[in-house]
Amino acid sequence: MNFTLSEEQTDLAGVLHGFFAAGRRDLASVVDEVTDPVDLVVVFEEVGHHAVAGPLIETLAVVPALTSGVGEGSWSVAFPPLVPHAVEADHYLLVEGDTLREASPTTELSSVDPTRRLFELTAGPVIATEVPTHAFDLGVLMCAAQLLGLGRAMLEMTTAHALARTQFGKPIGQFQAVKHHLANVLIGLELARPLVHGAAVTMTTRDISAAKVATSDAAWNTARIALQLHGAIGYTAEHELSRFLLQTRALRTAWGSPSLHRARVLEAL
Amino acid sequence: MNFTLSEEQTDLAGVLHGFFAAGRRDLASVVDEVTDPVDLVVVFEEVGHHAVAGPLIETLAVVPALTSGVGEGSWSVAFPPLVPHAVEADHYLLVEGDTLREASPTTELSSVDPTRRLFELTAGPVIATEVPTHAFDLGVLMCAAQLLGLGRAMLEMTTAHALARTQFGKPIGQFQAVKHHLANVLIGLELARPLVHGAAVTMTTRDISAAKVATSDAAWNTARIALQLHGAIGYTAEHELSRFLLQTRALRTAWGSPSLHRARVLEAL
Amino acid sequence: MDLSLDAATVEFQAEVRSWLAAHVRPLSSMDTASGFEEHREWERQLASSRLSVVSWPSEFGGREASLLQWLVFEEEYHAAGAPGRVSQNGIFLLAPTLFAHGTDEQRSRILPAMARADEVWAQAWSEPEAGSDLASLRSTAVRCDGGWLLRGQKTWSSRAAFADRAFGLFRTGPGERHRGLTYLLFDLRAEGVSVRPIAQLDGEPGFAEIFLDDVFVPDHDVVGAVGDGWRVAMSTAGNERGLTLRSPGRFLAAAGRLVELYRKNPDPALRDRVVDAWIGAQAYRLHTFGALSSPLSGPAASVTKVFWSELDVALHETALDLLGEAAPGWRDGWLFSLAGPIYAGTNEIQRNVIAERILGLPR
Amino acid sequence: MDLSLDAATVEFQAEVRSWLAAHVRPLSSMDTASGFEEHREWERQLASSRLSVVSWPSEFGGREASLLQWLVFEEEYHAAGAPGRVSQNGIFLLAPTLFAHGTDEQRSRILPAMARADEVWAQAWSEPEAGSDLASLRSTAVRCDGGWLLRGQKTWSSRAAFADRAFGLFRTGPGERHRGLTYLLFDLRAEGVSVRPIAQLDGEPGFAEIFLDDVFVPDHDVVGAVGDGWRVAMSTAGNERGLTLRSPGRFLAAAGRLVELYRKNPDPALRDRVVDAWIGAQAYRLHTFGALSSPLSGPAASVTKVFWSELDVALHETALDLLGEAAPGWRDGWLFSLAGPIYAGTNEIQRNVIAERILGLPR
Repeated sequence: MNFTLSEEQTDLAGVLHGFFAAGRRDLASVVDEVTDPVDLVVVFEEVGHHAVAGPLIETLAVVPALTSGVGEGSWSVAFPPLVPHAVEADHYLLVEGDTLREASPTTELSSVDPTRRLFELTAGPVIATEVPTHAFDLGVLMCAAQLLGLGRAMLEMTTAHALARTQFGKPIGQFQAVKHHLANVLIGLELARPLVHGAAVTMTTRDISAAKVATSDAAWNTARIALQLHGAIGYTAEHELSRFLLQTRALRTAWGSPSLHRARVLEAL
Repeated sequence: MNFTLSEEQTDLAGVLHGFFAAGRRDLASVVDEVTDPVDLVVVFEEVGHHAVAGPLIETLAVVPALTSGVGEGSWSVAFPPLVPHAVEADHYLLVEGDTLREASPTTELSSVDPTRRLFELTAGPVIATEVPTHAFDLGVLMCAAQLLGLGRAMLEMTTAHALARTQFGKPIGQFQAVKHHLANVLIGLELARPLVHGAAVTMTTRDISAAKVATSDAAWNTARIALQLHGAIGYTAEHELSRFLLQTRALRTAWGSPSLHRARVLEAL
Repeated sequence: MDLSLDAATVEFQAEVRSWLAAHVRPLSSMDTASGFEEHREWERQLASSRLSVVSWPSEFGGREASLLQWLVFEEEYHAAGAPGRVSQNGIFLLAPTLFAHGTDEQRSRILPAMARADEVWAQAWSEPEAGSDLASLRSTAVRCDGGWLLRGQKTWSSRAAFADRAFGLFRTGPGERHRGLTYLLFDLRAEGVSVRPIAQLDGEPGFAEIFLDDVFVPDHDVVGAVGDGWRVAMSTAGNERGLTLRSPGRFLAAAGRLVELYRKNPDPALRDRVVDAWIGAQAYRLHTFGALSSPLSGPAASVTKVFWSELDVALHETALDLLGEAAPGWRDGWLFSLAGPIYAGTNEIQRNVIAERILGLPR
Repeated sequence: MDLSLDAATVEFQAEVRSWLAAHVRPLSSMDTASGFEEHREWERQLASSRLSVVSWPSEFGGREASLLQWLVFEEEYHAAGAPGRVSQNGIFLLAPTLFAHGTDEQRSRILPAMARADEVWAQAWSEPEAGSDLASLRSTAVRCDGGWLLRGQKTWSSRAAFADRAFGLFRTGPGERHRGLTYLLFDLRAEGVSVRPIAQLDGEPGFAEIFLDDVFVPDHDVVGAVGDGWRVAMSTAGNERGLTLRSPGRFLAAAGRLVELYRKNPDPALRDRVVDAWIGAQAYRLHTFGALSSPLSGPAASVTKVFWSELDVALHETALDLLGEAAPGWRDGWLFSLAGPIYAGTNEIQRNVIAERILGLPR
């Protein structure tokens, strides 16, 4: 029993934080070889922490688990009916039951997050007829990790705002209502994190779905409170909160809605 | 359109308030002739306001609607499966489908509220084979009215407590967390009341069930906040809050749980 | 107690319903230049049938409808899926102030043009350092020959990107916080005005910043007495928080759509949230009927403001949870709902008001 | 990251499990005189197999179990449906204080008797005018020959109706609020002590008031330095809020029972609340495993206190909503859960602590 990140994992998080903070986005160059689920969780928590856009879950975690030797560029994959559509990418795959196929995008769908364009897919040639079952779960878990990072970032920016913004002659962070909102946000995120790490260790469907449920609720609750405490400025596309908020709302129901994952947890109990 | 209580109805509420406040409980002597649903709602809101115990809903509203010429004493009635058991009374009735029967109590069940003893019934002789359908709905509506009154009373006593009780050198009502808790309680109760009054006017299943759902949630939320703000003293049987809290918890699921009534609302939409 | 409609109201309801059935059509977003003009055109169509401001006196373009009839109009309007009202800020925020505090000259000059959408009004309350705390406003109006010169910056001004005129509070004299403020009207195309649109979450400029550099306002565009602006603005602020800003019809229509959506995408775990949205809309409707006979106080308007804004968010969140990432037909309403708990006084401020002014808890 | 149990822990787990399987039996409520004695007897049985205080040093009756083994013990204990611990206040509140601040003499005199339940301890923190605000205590201890004389009133003292001894803070010197307090132990049967039981919501006397009228306490029953009581009490207050008061095993067992209950009374509208109870218990369990390698700070204990207390209420509320008014087997746990957000520092106080001491918001 040693339920903490290793020094290497903590270092990896630090490196990625600096990398993203410097504006770099060519993630594949840094984490090409990462396959251990706990390491991947560390990576995707930082992806969320900086609201990095693009089909990274698919390209870096799911597609490498589905099939070896995929080509360059970004990849997206749909698992209907659980994940009915794909996000914009260079290449598309489709998993139907045990069959993995190439696919191409057709209709674009209205997306909650405009930076996450959604497409329906049409099936192409078969690539494989045995699909590793953990590929989908890996996508769910990375989505949970990303939500955790998004939540953490929004808590950080809202705490900073509450210290800086004054109203009625004092920082809004001095109002008890603001304190209690942010305390609740912290509690939600703090207790969601061990579920994500635990699921990366066990990789059971039960634990992965539980992590997705908890992070979806904790991160979205964080987004709502962040918006409320930022006030009108948070409602503008110019404020960075908007990117975090819209991405959180999209990922909350991506890779299966909270309701779907609660059903999976109950089934596994 | 005139969606306010009449002067007579407001007066009735005032008379009952004084009556209960004076410790009197022989309600039948005052409201024997009341059959109009709006008048009955006024009566039962005051019954709740003083946490008056006993099978009053059954004796004063439901049984008179079920059958004429019932005898003296208190009455209780079960409508399985919606209301599977009866509360303690002098006489018992049982409605199965369209059949109304006499009944007798058998096993006592463990009750959430010890002042509301619950019994399983065994069927006796048939009294009638056509049961007025609104009798059950009348019971639900009176239960909603009673919950509203319970909620109002708990808000009043908690507001008084928040003004009187000091901690850290000021009345606890000055803390923003306390203010926001009580504001939320007030909003919930304030918006539940028109549903109760509206349902008394229309007497539709949809509106009655909606009123029961809203009052169950508003009153129970009030009880929770009342207990939280009273602190340990509210947790004692010696404080009057305990009577209100336990009765509210019992009535929340009496006459059909919130879930059952939400199902009825959806069906009627 | 009586929930029935009188004969005149039933007749009015029928007229509105058939007019809307004949005229409602989808318009582009009012936060684009062309969509704004489409919405102005729609307002003119309403006005030509005397349906743009039904509760106003006839002389200003109304038909003296009762409050009940106005509620009925709103229920029909939203049930028909009719367009958002680009004139909303003027009709619901400025007009009540003019009725209460304006001069006859102001009313006859301003209201008919507002009713026909010849002039569309923007609100200019907020400033960068004053969000919930309106009393800390800094923009000034300095006396000049025949009027006033405005200087300063307003922000979160809704509709200002394309509107014609705006109303706001300016500091005209000494005095701390609430004192020395004056309620003024100004032209958004006047010399010295720069408008910088602000993109909202949906990417469209629903808000703007307004920079004012010695903008002239003639004396006849002062509303109420000089220095009395706080009282003038606050006396109708309940309108923004309460009844007139968000009519129950809007939520009833949205709750009805949510029930339909649920029937197409049934997920029993979300059933309660769907039903609660309908119950909430119905509660707000009946509560409003109750307010017809005993009008709401200012603090009571805080109760409804918190209620409808939270109802609106919960309702739209439920739709998104039913639909997932691809939520056609719900995204705009959802984004709009998220602003509800923030604007017109944040819900935190409203809860303070409820606790202090209704429950009597100490400040 | 590694969630597996070492061989010694697996062996310990097996021993605990089979012992419990052989010994667990239902007892009467510990809030009745006879039930209290039944619980004392149960504690003695545990102690005779060195299972009453597994993490303590052997010399005091423990077996020096690791924190992980203690967690495993608790999971097994609750999974087996074993009785509530009548010695809880002593073991979880007083003992950590004695380990940190007591003398060798105090430890060897008090701890073995506590482990065997020969002495059952009650806490005496609260006073009528000091609920969350412990620093405003008024009861005094006045110096006398060979010790101190206690005077004043304590309340909400859990277990005091039937316990043997109690611990609390008393004012021994001048000084505002936190200053001049001393941590003292006293005998509940000493001359000058009157105990008045207070009936809880369930009607049983889980609490009592303690009236103290010149009650003698010898010098050897002062814990830590005279006047240093606040620091002594607070240094282990995290124990009450955090890990040691409510072990995850308790919630895992209750969540498991809730899932079973749901399977027997399935109501899909309540499914999410059932699943969330299980997820919450599992989150708390894993969070606690994380704390094994990096112990929780005091403020971090506030995070878990709010979390478990709200989880416990939500879990029991869900059971009651599934069952309705007749809720055999759930009522006691539900009533107990309602106290969670209040005692050991209300959740309102905890949220202040979290905001100020973890997030750094201004006081």
